[in-house]
Amino acid sequence: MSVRVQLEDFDVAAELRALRLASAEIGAVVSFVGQVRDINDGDDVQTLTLEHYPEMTTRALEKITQEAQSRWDIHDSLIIHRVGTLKPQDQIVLVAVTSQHRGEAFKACEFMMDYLKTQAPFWKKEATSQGERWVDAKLSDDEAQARWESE
Amino acid sequence: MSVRVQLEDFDVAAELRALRLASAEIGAVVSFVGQVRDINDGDDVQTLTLEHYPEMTTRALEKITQEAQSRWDIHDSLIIHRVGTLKPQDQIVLVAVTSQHRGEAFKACEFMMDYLKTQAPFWKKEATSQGERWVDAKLSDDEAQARWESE
Amino acid sequence: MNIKVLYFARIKESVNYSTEDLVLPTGVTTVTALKNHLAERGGTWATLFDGQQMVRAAINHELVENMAPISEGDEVAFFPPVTGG
Amino acid sequence: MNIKVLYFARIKESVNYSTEDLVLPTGVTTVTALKNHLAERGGTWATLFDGQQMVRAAINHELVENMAPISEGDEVAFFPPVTGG
Repeated sequence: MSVRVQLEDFDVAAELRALRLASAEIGAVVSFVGQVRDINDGDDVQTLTLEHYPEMTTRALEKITQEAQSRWDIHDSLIIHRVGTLKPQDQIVLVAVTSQHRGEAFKACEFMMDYLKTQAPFWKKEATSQGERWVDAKLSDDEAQARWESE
Repeated sequence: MSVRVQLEDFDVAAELRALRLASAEIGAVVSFVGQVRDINDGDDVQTLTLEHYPEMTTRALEKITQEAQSRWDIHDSLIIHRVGTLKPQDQIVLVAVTSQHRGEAFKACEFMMDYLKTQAPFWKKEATSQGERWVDAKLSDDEAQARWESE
Repeated sequence: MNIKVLYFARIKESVNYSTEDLVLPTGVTTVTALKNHLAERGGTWATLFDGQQMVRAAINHELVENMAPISEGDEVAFFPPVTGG
Repeated sequence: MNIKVLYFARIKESVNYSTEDLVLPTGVTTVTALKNHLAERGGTWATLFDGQQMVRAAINHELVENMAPISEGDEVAFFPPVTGG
């Protein structure tokens, strides 16, 4: 159940392999990798800079992890989120969950992403050909999170 | 939109990387990796042998892929399924989906796994310390597939 | 009507072979009728195809229901519920 | 009451600094009261904290609602809705 916030890129293969091989009880590994898109709201994105609130970030990600663990029978989970300046097609985030059976891992992984999007203190600033701008939060992310509240 | 059935293991990292780097429009990569568990129905599993119906398998997996593509706005998908004799902690299956936004990729990936479990002609035979036995289909897999019928 | 029949997994082991060519009598034109026709062989065949066991069928590589019609030259496959993934 | 206030992202850029130590007047004991207190500075502060903009708050590294109470020594952070992932 670990969370990491880092400037460096991450190695999805090594992470998934370590999670998977941790136990022969694990039947399912579900993962999400987010990458920087080159277009947002119609403009070309040259770089994306992620700011965060370090003392709060780790705590928020750990809370999300604990909540997922309390809701589903999962074996382990991992969140890696990058900060600093990224460019299109760089990896931003990895969320991976292992479980005996696939249903739990799928749900927990999507839950963790939906909560991360609305609860973890990260902010994106884009440099486009039109200049720099902060990325606006999306209503669809609030809606995605709200789905889990009634479960 | 490719499907592969093979004896050999697969390299998750290389597959995910190729899918992700195919386009800078891709924001999300959701993947499922299945691994052989060492216990099933209370007995220790020594090896797991997968039989299939080759002429039908590829067709079934392609149909599942097309159905996912028609339901969600996804960029690409990949199914790799192994056959032959595997041992605990070997990888069995990879399903990966890329899309602009995460919701579509999560749904399509889980849909593809649920359909694969009930529609693709693979059969598992376990060798345990109690002898060999064919694995029984699980009602929970039928139920997982049925959820999508009403959507 | 001439067809080819394939058996897989547990069913293949029960009948001891994986494929046979069959000439169907008039009237055997659906999956159900073919199952009944095979059950008439008795023994293992009766046990497999008397409707008590879950036997799935495919015609020409497509999963089909029991009512599905069989045509000249079809490849009909019988197998247990699938367990991949 | 002495507290520390932190600003992030768009809000940090608007106010031109990232942190300040504040001595709160009696009666300023909730997030809403603190926002109103900051809005009284006028200009950018009024624009940010008059309730028209979505400003989220955390106390001691936990997301909180506007009604949340503030205590001596708290670290209060203000920031726009988050956009990670």
